Amino acid sequence: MTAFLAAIGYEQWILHVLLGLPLLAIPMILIMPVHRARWIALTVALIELVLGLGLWWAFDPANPAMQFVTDVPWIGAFGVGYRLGIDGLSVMMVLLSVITMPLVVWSSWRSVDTKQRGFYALLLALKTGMLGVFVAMDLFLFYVFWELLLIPMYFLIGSWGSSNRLYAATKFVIYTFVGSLLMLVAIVWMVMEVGRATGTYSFAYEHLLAHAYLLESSGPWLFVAFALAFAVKVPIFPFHTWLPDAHTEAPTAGSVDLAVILLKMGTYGFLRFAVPFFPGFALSESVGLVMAGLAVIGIVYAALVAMVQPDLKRLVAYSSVSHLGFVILGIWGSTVESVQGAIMVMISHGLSTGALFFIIGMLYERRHTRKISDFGGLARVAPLMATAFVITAFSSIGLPGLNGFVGEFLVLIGAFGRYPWLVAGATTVVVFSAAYLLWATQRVFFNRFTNPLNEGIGDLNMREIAVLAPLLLGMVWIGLYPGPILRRTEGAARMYIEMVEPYLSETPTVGGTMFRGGR
Amino acid sequence: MTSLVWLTILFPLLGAVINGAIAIRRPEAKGLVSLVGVGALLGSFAVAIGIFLEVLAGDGTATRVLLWQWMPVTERLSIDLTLQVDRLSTVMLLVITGVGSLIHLFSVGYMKSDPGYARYFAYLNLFVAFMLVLVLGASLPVSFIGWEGVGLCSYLLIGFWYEVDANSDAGKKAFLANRIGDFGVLMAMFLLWWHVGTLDYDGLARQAPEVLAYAGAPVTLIALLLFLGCTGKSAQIPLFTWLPDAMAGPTPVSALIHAATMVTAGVFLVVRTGVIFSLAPVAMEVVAITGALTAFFAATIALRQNDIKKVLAYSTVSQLGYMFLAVGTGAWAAGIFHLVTHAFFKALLFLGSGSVIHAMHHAQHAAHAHGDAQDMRLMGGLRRAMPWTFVLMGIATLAIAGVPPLAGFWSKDEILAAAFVRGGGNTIYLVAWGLGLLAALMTAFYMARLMAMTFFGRFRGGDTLEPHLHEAPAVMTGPLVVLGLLSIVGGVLNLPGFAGGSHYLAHWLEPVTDATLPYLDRLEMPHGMTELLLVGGAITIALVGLALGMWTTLRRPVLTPAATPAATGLARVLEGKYFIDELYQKVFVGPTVWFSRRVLWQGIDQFLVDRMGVGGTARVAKGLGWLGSRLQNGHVALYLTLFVAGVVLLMRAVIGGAP
Amino acid sequence: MLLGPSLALSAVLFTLGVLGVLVRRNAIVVFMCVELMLNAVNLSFVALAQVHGLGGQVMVIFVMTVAAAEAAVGLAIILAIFRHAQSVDLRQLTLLKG
Amino acid sequence: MLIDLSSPGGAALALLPEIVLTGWALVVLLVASWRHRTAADSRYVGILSIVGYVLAVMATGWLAWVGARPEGLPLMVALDGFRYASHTLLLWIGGAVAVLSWRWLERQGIIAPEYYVLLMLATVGMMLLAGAADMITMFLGLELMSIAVYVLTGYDRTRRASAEAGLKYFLIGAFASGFLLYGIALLYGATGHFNLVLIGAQLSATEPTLMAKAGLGLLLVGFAFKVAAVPFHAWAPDVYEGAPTPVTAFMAAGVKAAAFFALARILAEAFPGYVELWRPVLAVLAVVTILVGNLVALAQQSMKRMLAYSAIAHAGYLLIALWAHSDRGTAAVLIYLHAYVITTIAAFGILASIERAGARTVLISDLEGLYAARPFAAMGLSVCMLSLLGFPGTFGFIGKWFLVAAPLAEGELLLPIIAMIGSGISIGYYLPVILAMTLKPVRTRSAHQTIRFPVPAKIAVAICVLAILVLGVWPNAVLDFATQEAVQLRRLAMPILTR
Repeated sequence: MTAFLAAIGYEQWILHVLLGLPLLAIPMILIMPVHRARWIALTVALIELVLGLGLWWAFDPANPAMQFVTDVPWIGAFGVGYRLGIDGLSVMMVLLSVITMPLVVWSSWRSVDTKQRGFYALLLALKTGMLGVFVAMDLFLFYVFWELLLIPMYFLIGSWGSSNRLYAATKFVIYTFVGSLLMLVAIVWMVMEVGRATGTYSFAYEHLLAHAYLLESSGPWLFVAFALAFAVKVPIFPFHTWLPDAHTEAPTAGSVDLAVILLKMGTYGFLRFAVPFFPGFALSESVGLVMAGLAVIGIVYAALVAMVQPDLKRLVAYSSVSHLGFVILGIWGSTVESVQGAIMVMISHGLSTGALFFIIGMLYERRHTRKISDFGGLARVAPLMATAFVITAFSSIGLPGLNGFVGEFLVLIGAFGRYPWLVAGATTVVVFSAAYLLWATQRVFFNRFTNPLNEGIGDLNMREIAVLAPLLLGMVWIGLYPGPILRRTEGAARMYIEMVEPYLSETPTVGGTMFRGGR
Repeated sequence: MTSLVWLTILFPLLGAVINGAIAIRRPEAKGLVSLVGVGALLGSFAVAIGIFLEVLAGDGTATRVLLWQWMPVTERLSIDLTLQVDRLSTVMLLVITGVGSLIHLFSVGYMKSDPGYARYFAYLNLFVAFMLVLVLGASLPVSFIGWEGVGLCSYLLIGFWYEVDANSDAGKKAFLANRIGDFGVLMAMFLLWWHVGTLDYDGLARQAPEVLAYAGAPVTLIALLLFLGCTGKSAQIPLFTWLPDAMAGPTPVSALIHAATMVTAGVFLVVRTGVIFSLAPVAMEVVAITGALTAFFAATIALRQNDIKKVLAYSTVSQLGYMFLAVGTGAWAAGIFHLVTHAFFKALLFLGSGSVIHAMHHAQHAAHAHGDAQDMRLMGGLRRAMPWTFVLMGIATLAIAGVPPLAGFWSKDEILAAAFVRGGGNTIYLVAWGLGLLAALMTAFYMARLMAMTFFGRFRGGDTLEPHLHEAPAVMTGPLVVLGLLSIVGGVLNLPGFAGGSHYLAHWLEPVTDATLPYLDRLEMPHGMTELLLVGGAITIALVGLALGMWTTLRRPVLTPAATPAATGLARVLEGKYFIDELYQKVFVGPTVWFSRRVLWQGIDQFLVDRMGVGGTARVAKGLGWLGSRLQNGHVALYLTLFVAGVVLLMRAVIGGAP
Repeated sequence: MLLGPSLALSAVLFTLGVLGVLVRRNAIVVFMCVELMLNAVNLSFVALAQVHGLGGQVMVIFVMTVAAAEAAVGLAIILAIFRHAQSVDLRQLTLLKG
Repeated sequence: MLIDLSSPGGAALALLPEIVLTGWALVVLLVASWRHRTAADSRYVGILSIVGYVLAVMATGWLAWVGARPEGLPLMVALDGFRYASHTLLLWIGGAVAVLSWRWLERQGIIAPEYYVLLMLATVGMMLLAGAADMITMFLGLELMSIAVYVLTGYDRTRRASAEAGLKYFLIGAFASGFLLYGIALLYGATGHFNLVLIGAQLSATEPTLMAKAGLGLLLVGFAFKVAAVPFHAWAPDVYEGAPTPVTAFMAAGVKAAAFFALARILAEAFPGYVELWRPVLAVLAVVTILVGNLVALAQQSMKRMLAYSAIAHAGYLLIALWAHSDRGTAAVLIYLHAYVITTIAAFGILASIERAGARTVLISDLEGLYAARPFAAMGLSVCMLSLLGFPGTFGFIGKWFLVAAPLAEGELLLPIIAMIGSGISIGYYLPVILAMTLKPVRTRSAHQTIRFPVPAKIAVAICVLAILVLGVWPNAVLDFATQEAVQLRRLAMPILTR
């Protein structure tokens, strides 16, 4: 496989094709008859999937540096380039998005019956934006993709969402936009500072990273500027309140894309930019404590709030907040294990939460309600759906053997050395996460069959099975055999730790020196 | 054979997958389901016997079978899916596959008419697979897969009849209680890894003593956290309340999961990580006293229960307490011994009660009557209709009550003796011994009461039902007979010296348990007079308890539920199970939900962050804009005034500013 | 010659013009005050031209021209508004606001 | 090509674009004076006027092409890339507004072809203002522009609002001119020069005097008024609302651009030595303007008023670029102005097409459901809103980056942050417009049925919108051009200043 990919020059064109193909398809969708729209979208998604999967083999796990690098001048006057590249972190995110795409299109097959052209065109635009964020190796380019994403998402929520969609869409855009404004200032400032010192004004990631030490003095506010943008996106408590609304009101496709990819952009940003650029400040004792503390608060808080949600989607949205707290905790845990765990959580949260949203979407399609109290005892009429939901729920709960556990375990064990008490706090969530998901599962799929309206709910059809099956398989696969993924992300995690290591205060070592009382 | 140990897991796993597929596609294919379900277990059992023979021939060193690398994260944290076959896991392997096979067989009859037959066997097979992972895992994380997996299956099986809200509730409760325990296990793993640098049982046993100071705070903390996990899984104080509720599941499930295997996982874990515990004497005391207290309190509750399965459930909790008392004294083998014998007689009791319930249920069904098929007050005199069940349950009752020479006597006696010996130097153990003794008395009492209410006297379920009462089919009684035999002779595994034995099991397990020896005083079992006194006392207590139980129950007619007056005083407390459930509900669950909804969600999220924070900012901005807009009132004079004011300020700034 | 006093006078006249604009409410009067301001500046130019040469005087010619044009346009506009409002009181011109 | 500006021929050559446009304006005036009765006449004159802009652009292009440079000091008018750049933009604005007005006037019942003549003369004024190297020229240009725009504002005499807007603009404008003129007088008094470069040389060489300082202050007042910086902004919303919509576009785009060009030139050439004096003033003006403009815009319901306040806010942003006082800042002014102007023209163009004759001003809520009825108009307006917001993918975003970069390169942080806060507030009023158009259902069946979009206006708007998008992705040409021209502004003056 690797040889074949090398023979066809895969690494020279793949990223461009992945980015460009959806954009090229948009005019097609707009020109062709309406009923072709979803077919075009699906075709593009499948092509992207097939092409994208090659990354799995073409990517060299042994090489921790950026791979598939492209550097073409774009706005020369400003030092902006069309610079792409991927490492172990981005390759996983790219794979996740190419895998999600066909599922998203397929899940919308019937549920979207109005303005189909626009819907699928926006989905494709969203696709390019998402991929762009993860492969951009130029801060200008990154910012462009980062913001551009808002538009398709805005219209997806605002146009195909449920009743309160306008409010949710507006909230989503305003939060994210306002959050990332300071980042723009920070990026330009960095370029200017570095440019003044080195004579090269460039937005290239590598260039800025190599000279980030020049920014020591302005590190604090620069970090805050970046962190604010990413914190809103993740979202970290207390910047999270847009998420439940956006998730709840968005159409299934939107919710899934939001959960699987968009939220990861925030954590990706921390791993790629905010911390490596300003490790001295970001990983200082007090800031670390604040970030890890917020992460843990978010983990527990969101789990508790999720427990009392009357709306299924809202519940899952809060569970996302909770899960992404683990990623933040993992990043600030600052060990290879915890960072690996953070990446794992990013991946597995995508699978589990994506699947949950798909299933809720299928329910919604059938009953046009997401209220938990409208359901009950569905396992009798829809056993397959119940099975899928239960498996997914347990994967989300973090049952070992399924995907959720691997990431959470690694994050917690890795971060424990630095923040034992915070990790203890975060670990309590094993109870709460089980509480909210099992309670919801019970009230939807188990218990007495109370609502006769639910009698007509059919079980999953073949299309829906096809949407869920890859995700469920992925859950089991990652749960039992995450090695191949861990090996691919290890380089990135190791590199990251090497980068920030000099700034870490007194790294605890495994084996005995951790607490007084050990020998 | 040993290297094929993964087959024991694979068979039930495949069984689960196949049965699961059948459950979805053709749930009515019950024959196939039985074949797959029971066959998988029998296959496992066969492999297990093969392994056992090999281990028997071996010298006691553990064999590790690497399946694949599970989490190869870094050099220092690389967790492999490795199975470990040693004498301890072999014992467990045999019990699980053996008793499991019997219970699967029994289920074929018991669940015959249930529409969820295939689903049931899928779950049950899955459970066995996970249970085997638990006991065979060579490291804490691998065991943890099984540990949580059995919790999952327990959840699914308790809520098997999910359309009854209470059943779903019970399943959820079980899982949550387990998760509270799992918090402990997870934390213990974190601490262990950071201190010792490994999570392998082997590595822990070797390296933990080098790193962790004897009786130091870390090791005590780790041991206590591990034990927290055990209290969850094995239904000990304070996390025992889920087990009685778990009886909502089908009775064979109660027998397999909530009596014979899963709930004993905690005991197994303590033995597995014995080195850690032996390094932490305080933790050992906590384990022992918790076990003793649980044994005692659960027994008191069992005294006043009328639901046949509830009695057995509390009895299980109580017996598990004994096991923890055993391992808490460092009598590892005694704990495992009791685990094994308990698996025999408690499974028998549950299956027997299942047989009774089955009969009651069918009778009610045949007579078109409705009633509680599990309420002993509606039973009575069943020995006539169900002689086999009666005899076998009688054997089990004697066994659990501790009447020699049945299995339960030997194991329980061993535990009490160990506690007594430790009690010589440590009052806590003496108290534990006393509690254990009292619990033994009560055990005999409530078991006699159970037998009396169920099988003696006259039938109280109504005349219409009586003719329809029948003994269970052979597929159900067959396993009962086997278990009955095992309950009788199970004691030979570990006969003490005075009975002509040589503590065979204890010696056999020494390769596993000896690692703890340097940190634990050797248990010098009493000999001679003391031993005889202890044994005699135990026998007396058992007999007195049995007699008392029989007598008090049969002394006057048992009242039917309708005729039973409301209990008062202590009886009410016992009947209400000390109101622990209500207490937890009021103190933990209710406030948490209230806090989450009112304070966190509506208070912080919706009000503080959204309405005041974000909305407030927006409103302030809009308000300022509105003010500015009002100021723009259309009057040129105002505009000019603003202008001139601007001029004045600007000129002041320019002229006053330093160039 | 008399540069200081001329400039001072110019400043005073300019200020008077500003004050007039501020206090008067009749559009035509306000406009006349603006003209006063312009002419005050013209005085400055003329005075300064003594020192700096012809430029100032040239400027004055231009300003006068511009003022004339402005007056023409301004009066036309005021006329237009008078047709609508039957008044040239600035206090009544508040259709546009907010 | 070196041009001797002291000779009449040279001066005429240097002023070629202005002369061409003025001459053509006179021709058009002649034509208009004899054909001004029917709508057809009006259209005819309109087409004719557009020819004038084209000719003037050609003249400007010729000057740029031959690389006209002054022999020695630039007298009266500057001969540098900055002037050509500003001329092109201003002529372009004039032409675009003429196109937008075409047929629109008739629809509003305004049949008076002199409108186009005024537009051309105002454009000449703007060009003089932007290209002036001399205070006299500058004042004349300013007044020419202002007087013409006063008339244009009140052009729709039948509407009281238009007349009122005209009067308000006229009174306050004339008042502001007084200050500006006084400033010129004081500077003249302090230095003895009208020429910007000479003033600059003089001021750099001597200690600051009270007179010079006061002159600078009053000059700033005058320009702050023209660019509608707070607190000299109060006229803008009223006037923008009352004026005929194409004229509003002309004011928002052209007048503001011309004033900024002139201000940039003055600050760069005449006051480099006083940078410590005017920087804080500009900073405060910028902050106040950004905050007030954006906040008050939040409270607006009328599109025109909202855009007026948004225009105020944008003036604030531009002041930040001027504050930087660097080549980068000047380039940022050029780029941002280009982005802003193109967007403003397009937005008002679309808005004009939506307006109905004699109806009240268009409210944001009137736009509800526009996408369903007129998808392209709605998309175009959405792109405009995003560009004004500074959203990636639009030219406005490129402008915003440059704008932020200029002060940051000087080590200034607060101003860019304020600008970003302003931008954050502004999403609160730009987004609802998009929301109303695309996501809200149409209110009544009859809504959006009266939209009239003449083909030329359509083309102009389409070009603008496409330009916004294309330049948002590939701005290199404009950026290179702007950077190059911006550098010239200072480079030509430098040798004289340092003499």
